[in-house]
Amino acid sequence: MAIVLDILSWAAIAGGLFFMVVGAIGVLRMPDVYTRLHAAGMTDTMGAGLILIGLTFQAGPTLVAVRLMLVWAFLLFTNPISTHALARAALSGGVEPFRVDMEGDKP
Amino acid sequence: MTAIALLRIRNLVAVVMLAGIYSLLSAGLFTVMDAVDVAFTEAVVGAGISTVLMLGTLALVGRKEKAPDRHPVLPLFVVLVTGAALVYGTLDMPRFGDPGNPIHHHVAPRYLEESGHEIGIPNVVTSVLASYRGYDTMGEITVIFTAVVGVVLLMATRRRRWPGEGKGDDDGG
Amino acid sequence: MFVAAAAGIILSMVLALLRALLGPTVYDRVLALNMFGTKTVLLIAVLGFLSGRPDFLDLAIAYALINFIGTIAVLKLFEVGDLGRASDPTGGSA
Amino acid sequence: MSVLGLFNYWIFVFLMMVGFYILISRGNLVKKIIGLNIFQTSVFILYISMGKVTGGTAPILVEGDAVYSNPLPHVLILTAIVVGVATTALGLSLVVRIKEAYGTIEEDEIQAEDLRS
Amino acid sequence: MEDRVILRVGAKILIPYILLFALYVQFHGDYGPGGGFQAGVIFASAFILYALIYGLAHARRVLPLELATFCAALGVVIFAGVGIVTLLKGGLFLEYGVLRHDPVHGQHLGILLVELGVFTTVFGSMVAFFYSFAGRRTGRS
Amino acid sequence: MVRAFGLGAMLFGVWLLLSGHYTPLLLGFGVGSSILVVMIAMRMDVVDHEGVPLYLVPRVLAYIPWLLLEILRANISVARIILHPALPISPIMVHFQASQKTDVGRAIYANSITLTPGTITTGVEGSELEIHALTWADIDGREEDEMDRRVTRLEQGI
Amino acid sequence: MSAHLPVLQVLVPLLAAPLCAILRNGRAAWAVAMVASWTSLWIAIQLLTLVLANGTISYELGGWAAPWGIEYRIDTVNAFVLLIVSMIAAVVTPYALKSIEREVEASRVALFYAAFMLCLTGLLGITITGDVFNVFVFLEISSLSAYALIAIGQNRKALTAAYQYLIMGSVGATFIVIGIGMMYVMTGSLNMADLSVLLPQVSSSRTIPVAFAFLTVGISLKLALFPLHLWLPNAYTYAPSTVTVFIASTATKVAVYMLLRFFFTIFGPAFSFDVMQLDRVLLPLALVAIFSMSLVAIFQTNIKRMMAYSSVAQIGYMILGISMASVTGLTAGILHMFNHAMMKGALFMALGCVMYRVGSVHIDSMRGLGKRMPWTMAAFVMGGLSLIGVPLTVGFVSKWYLIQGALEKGWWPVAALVLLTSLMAVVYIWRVVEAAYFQEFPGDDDGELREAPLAMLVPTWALVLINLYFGIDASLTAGVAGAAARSLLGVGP
Amino acid sequence: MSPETSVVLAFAIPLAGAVLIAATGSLPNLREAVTLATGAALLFVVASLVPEVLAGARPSVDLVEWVPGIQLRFTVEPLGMIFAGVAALLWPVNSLYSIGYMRGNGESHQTRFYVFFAIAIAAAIGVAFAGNLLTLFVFYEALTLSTYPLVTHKGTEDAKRGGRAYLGILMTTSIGLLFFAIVWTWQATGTTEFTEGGILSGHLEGAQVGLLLFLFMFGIGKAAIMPVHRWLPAAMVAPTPVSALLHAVAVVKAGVFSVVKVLVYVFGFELLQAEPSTRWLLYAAGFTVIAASVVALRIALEQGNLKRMLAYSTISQLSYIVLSAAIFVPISAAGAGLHIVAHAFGKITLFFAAGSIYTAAHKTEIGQLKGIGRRMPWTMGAFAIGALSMIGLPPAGGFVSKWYILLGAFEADQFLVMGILVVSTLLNAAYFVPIVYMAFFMEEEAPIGGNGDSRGHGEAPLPIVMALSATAVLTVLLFFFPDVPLALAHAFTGGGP
Ligand code: NA
Ligand code: NA
Repeated sequence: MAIVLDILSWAAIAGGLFFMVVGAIGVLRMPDVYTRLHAAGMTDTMGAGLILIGLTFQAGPTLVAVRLMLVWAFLLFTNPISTHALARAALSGGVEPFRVDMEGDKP
Repeated sequence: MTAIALLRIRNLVAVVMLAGIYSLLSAGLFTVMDAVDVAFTEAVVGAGISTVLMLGTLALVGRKEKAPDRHPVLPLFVVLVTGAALVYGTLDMPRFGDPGNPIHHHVAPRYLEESGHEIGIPNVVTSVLASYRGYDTMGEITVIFTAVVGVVLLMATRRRRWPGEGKGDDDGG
Repeated sequence: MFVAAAAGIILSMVLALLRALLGPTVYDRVLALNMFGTKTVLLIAVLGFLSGRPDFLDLAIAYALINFIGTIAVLKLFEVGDLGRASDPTGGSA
Repeated sequence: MSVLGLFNYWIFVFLMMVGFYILISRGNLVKKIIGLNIFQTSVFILYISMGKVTGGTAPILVEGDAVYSNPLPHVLILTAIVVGVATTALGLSLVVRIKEAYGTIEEDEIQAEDLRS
Repeated sequence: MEDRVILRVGAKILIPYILLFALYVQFHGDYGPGGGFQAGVIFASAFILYALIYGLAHARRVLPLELATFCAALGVVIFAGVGIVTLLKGGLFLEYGVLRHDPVHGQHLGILLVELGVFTTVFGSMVAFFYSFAGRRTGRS
Repeated sequence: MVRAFGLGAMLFGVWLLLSGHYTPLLLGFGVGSSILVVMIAMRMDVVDHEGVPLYLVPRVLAYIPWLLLEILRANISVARIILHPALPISPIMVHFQASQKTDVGRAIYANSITLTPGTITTGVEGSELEIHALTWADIDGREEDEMDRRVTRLEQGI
Repeated sequence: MSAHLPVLQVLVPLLAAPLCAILRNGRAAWAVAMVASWTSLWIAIQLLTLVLANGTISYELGGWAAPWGIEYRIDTVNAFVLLIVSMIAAVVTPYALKSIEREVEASRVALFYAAFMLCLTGLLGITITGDVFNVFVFLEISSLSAYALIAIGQNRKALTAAYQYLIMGSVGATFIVIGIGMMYVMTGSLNMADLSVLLPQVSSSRTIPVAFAFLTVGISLKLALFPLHLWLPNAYTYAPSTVTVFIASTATKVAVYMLLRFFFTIFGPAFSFDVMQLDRVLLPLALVAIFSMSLVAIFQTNIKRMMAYSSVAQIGYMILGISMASVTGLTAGILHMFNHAMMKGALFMALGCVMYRVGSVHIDSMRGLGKRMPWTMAAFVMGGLSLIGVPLTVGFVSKWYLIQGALEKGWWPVAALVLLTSLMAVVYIWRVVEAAYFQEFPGDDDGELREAPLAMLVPTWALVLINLYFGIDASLTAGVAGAAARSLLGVGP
Repeated sequence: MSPETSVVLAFAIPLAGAVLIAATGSLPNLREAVTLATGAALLFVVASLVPEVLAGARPSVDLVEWVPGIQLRFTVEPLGMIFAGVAALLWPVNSLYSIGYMRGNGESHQTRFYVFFAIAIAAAIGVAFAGNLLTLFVFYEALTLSTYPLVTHKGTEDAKRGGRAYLGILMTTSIGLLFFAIVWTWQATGTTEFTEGGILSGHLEGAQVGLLLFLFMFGIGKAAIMPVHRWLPAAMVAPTPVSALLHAVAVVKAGVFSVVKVLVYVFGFELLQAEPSTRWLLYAAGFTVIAASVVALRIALEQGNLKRMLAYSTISQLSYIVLSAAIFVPISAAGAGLHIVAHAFGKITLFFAAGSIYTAAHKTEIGQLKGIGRRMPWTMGAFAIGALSMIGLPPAGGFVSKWYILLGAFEADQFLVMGILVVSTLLNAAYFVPIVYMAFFMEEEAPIGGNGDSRGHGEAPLPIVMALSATAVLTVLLFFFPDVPLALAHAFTGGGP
């Protein structure tokens, strides 16, 4: 049972790390702030989430686990708010969204 | 790296944010070096309040730094001398993490060994902070209170024209 | 294994830092700062396990909190130019 | 080994000096305060590194035998951090007032303004 | 101006928990990291968030600047007051042991009270700082 | 008043989760802290249907697993884009009509959209959402419609 | 309660500060400050008496024995400095009432007194403590309040002056923290008495000299020791009159005290002077400060600024005394701390009176004041005579010991330079005297310009009389200073 | 009344007078009555001390312990008694004169004048009775400062310039040199007490003695040894009563008094004679005597400013005193003591006369004095007596003192000094005699246009005439009855009368 938990835990952490690093790469690769926000979102949601879940498995059924979940809950709650605020601020700050072509105006 | 970047970047908001990152980094270092209380404080202060206050200032004073137009030779010299002195001074300092370091043998053992039954709480930092050196802490909140008095003295007044604006003002009049 | 996790987090922190340094707009820096904060939270969590004292997660919560408020403050500054005015017209203005 | 044990000190000294350099070489009043912050923070790290014991843990007592890092530097630096933020707040409020009075926060422009008036 | 529903709703839900977290940090400083200082800052940060999103005028209606500076002063009085009580009870200044018959209980009580003083001052100070900076018009509106 | 009690109870619950020290003294502090926070919250005027949407709690709990799954899927797809050597993106801004009636509902919907990588709510004007998407594919409407429906249902308790 | 006098010395003004802030009424806050400063003076007198009678007093804060807890440790040296500081505070507070009403907006007066009390708290705290880190904490209380007090001056230059002071002061404080840290890491202790025992065991290391250097530079920044004085002239010039009086008379004295404490008690004269050869650094700096700053003072047209430069020169005298590292030299240095506090206090108070009525302290504004404000200008002249070192004033006593100390060492040119700079003081004081007494009042001769209010004149003259009293009968001050010097050097009783 | 009480009273009376004068400032008559009464009281107290001192008493009073080991102390010895006696005797006379002069010329700030005058007298008494170097220095400086407002009394640009030079030179020398010398003395010997036979012997030797002597002699700028004499002509801007105070009553007398006192009680003649490095003093003083006389003569020949000429005469006469003390034998030192008195009486008469001429005729230049003796017989008669005393001819007091100086020089085989005395006497005669001749025997010149009121003036106001007659009488009396001052002078040099 412990081994199963360990494997699960490491798998989750590895997955989290994957998303985190990919998100970070995305933040570097993306062309403008709006597209970078999408990549950054990965870090906060899946990256952080999986790592925290992995750690929760390590902690077992203790208050530490509860706290780890609270951290994630907090991240999930605040991430969209700050992402939204950032995008909003960038738009009102006059940063033009990057376009691949000029015809992309209609839905 | 962050620190050096701070030298170069002239957008002050960026500088403030990088300073915030520097603060977070140092808080991380504090955690690594077992100073969780310090890390906690550095996080809420360095990355938190300081950053917010700096941003509040920038909102009032503008966000761009003028390009430096001087050749900072003297400051560089001062800094190099100071740094060299410090490095020289560290040569005979106890090695990092060395348990034989005098500071671990003179005053601290009492805190670690006795505070458990003298004070009765597990967090030794709190014991030292609030009891053994509680007086320092009283001084510390007095410092904060002093800053409040100062800031309110300076900021809680309406803007006014200065006697010096636009005419001679050498007399302090 | 925790070491590997910590290393991975630090790697992505470095990447975020790179973005913070590159900019080019302040919004990119804010984004990087925010990301950096999240990673610090995780790093602290991992470090807690690494040092065998995972009960210090309060620290992580505090970081996350400060990170959030800091980000909001920066954006507020850029959007309104003043920290004291309400973002919401229904909230009245200072 | 002997030099390696000092290496971390040198890093902090270097950081300290970067902060100090910003403080004394820059003419922008806000940037000076930021430099001061970095200078002080680096000093704090140096202190904390003094208190670290290899293999030690945070000085919050747990059951059983454990090696703890020295709590005293932590206490001192807690105080110093608070003092630092107090100084920062006061310094920034001065900067704001200077901006209002002079219309600039660049040292040389303020001096020019003082000379002119 | 656009409707900031996301921020407003988010902040409304979040603020009580931030306040609670601050008090948790305050009262668990004996057992883990934290204490009056950190708690004070976090408690204040809830008000700062409130002011950021609802505007300073709102925040000052909830907690006027005068009250914040009063808190900053009060904390010092609380801390020093504990010291004076220990003097009156025949101990040295801040010798908490004399507060109770059992010195360890006395220490406990003393630390609790002075941490309260720290909390009060720090909370009041941080709010006062923020108000002072945010409340000053730029003059370029 | 019910909301105040509800908020107090939830706060105390969080306290219990965080504390780990269940002595009378600390429990007392917990109760006191919860009451204090409720009082401040009332003074701040945040104890209303938006701040303390008690009625939504159980439904949100039911909504979350679905949302997490969505998030996972979106993450994978964005990761694919990032790791693709050509970085195949075609960013676009679109406007959506949200079907929710309340601000809380719209906020949940907008945040859900943002939480799933590939789309970000950049603005809310009345019931119209402005959304930035990473690619055309992210905004083809299937997930978003599904999400819209679920949130509206959640909001209305259907 | 007398057993608790040491802690009450600091506690009284410390509690007065929040009280002032809470009261929000200028007059009420002033009353609180009055009670606090005079109580504090009373305590300082009691403490000095006790120390002279029974020797060193130790007070363990929190009941924890040193070095585990923080200890207050009062000997002749700091008891004397406590007296200087609280005496000036007790005289300044009544003076402040009118002066501050004129120079500070009514809404800020209560907070002004809070800051003033905090500054006093900080200075007393630095002086009384026996713990090096506690020094830093109280140093910051005094510094932060001083920055704020200076910044509320009426001229916008007060702001830049305060900012400059803040930056240099903070650098100084950080250097002090670095120095303390290095001492701590080598010994594990923060207690002064403990350090003085432990440091000699490690003083051959490379760390301790560096710690010594950082502490010296850091304190010198606070002290405005030439060439680290750049913050001082503007700060003194543009601060409100009351603040200038208080800070000029006390802050630098406390910084000198810190130097004394670190050089002589903690590191010990043997290390400071034989190993570090401190005298070789201090002596030239002191001489250059005395000479160049006296010269600069001559060419000032703003009299407050003139007095500020004079202060930098006078600090040089104190440092000169210290650099002799002899009983006579130290006596001169310590005695001049007291004497300079009294004379500069009187001078700046007189200038404050001028500021109150005329609104300026430019030399042109002093014209004809000898007739218009006879008591004020007479006080200025008396203070000036003391500054010059005319007999029957305290200034003369200082010079007496200083020159004697120099001759003991065989430093003939030094003695000659001290005398030469006294003459430079004649020149700058006489510029004011001539303006006040031999030039016509420039304004309309409608007699509106009157003598300063009694509430300001009485404290001013109180200091003038102290100048005279301790110039005529210096046996008390010189006796205490001599005892302090001997205790620092560890010779005799 | 014990002698100690008298000592304290002598110092306190003028101070109390200053306070009373200030208090009665608005009532000129009362104010001046107070001045005169104070002067009389002082004279009485000081006179009461003379017999005691002659009888060998040395009353000593400790005022206060200044710093541990040093007292501010008054000790009365014969030389101090002489100086105090001169000051106490001449102050009431001078006050009388001042009343006439100040009112006659309608001077402003008269209260300030009388107040500072009284303070200056207190300071002079302090100098006279000083028991140690420090006390001497204290009152020496007090004298400088209290006379500064008197010198600059007129408040004009000229007065300010004069005052600046006065203060500048006196403070520079006293702080820069004298103070240094005192600290050095204390540091070397551990005492500053004036002691018979000196205190330095055995503590200093060789060139050090010469150097210390240099510091003392030029540090005491009031003795006006060239080249530190310049303050004296500069101070001529002051009103005449002040000049009288400077030249006769207090200031320069305090200078030479201090010089003699330092030579006798600090160095001691034995040490001075034994050390060749002290010889320079003789030459410096001799040079000053001759040089100042030559300058005075030139002023007389150019018919320049009368007071200016008198100032150079003073410089020359002061150096007589220094010169005679610098012979380092008791009898010449006694001559020096006596010459302090003689010069005081003579010079005050001369200045009174000059002021009298200014008050009555508004004349200041020597060339304007032709025939004035016929209009102002009392004034010019007194002037003639003063001139005789300066030259050193009978029946004036100057003859007696010069005689003793000559005796001393003879005893010590100082032919150089004798030569200087002879030459300077001739020079003195050469510039005084023509003035007296002009005044009495030449015809008055017609007034130059516009100077209307020079015609028809008569004698000066009565108080002035009374005062200058009194001093002239004193000058003559000193010739016939030199006993008391002579006895004191002998007493201080250790020899019998
Ligand atoms: Na998203
Ligand atoms: Na999405």
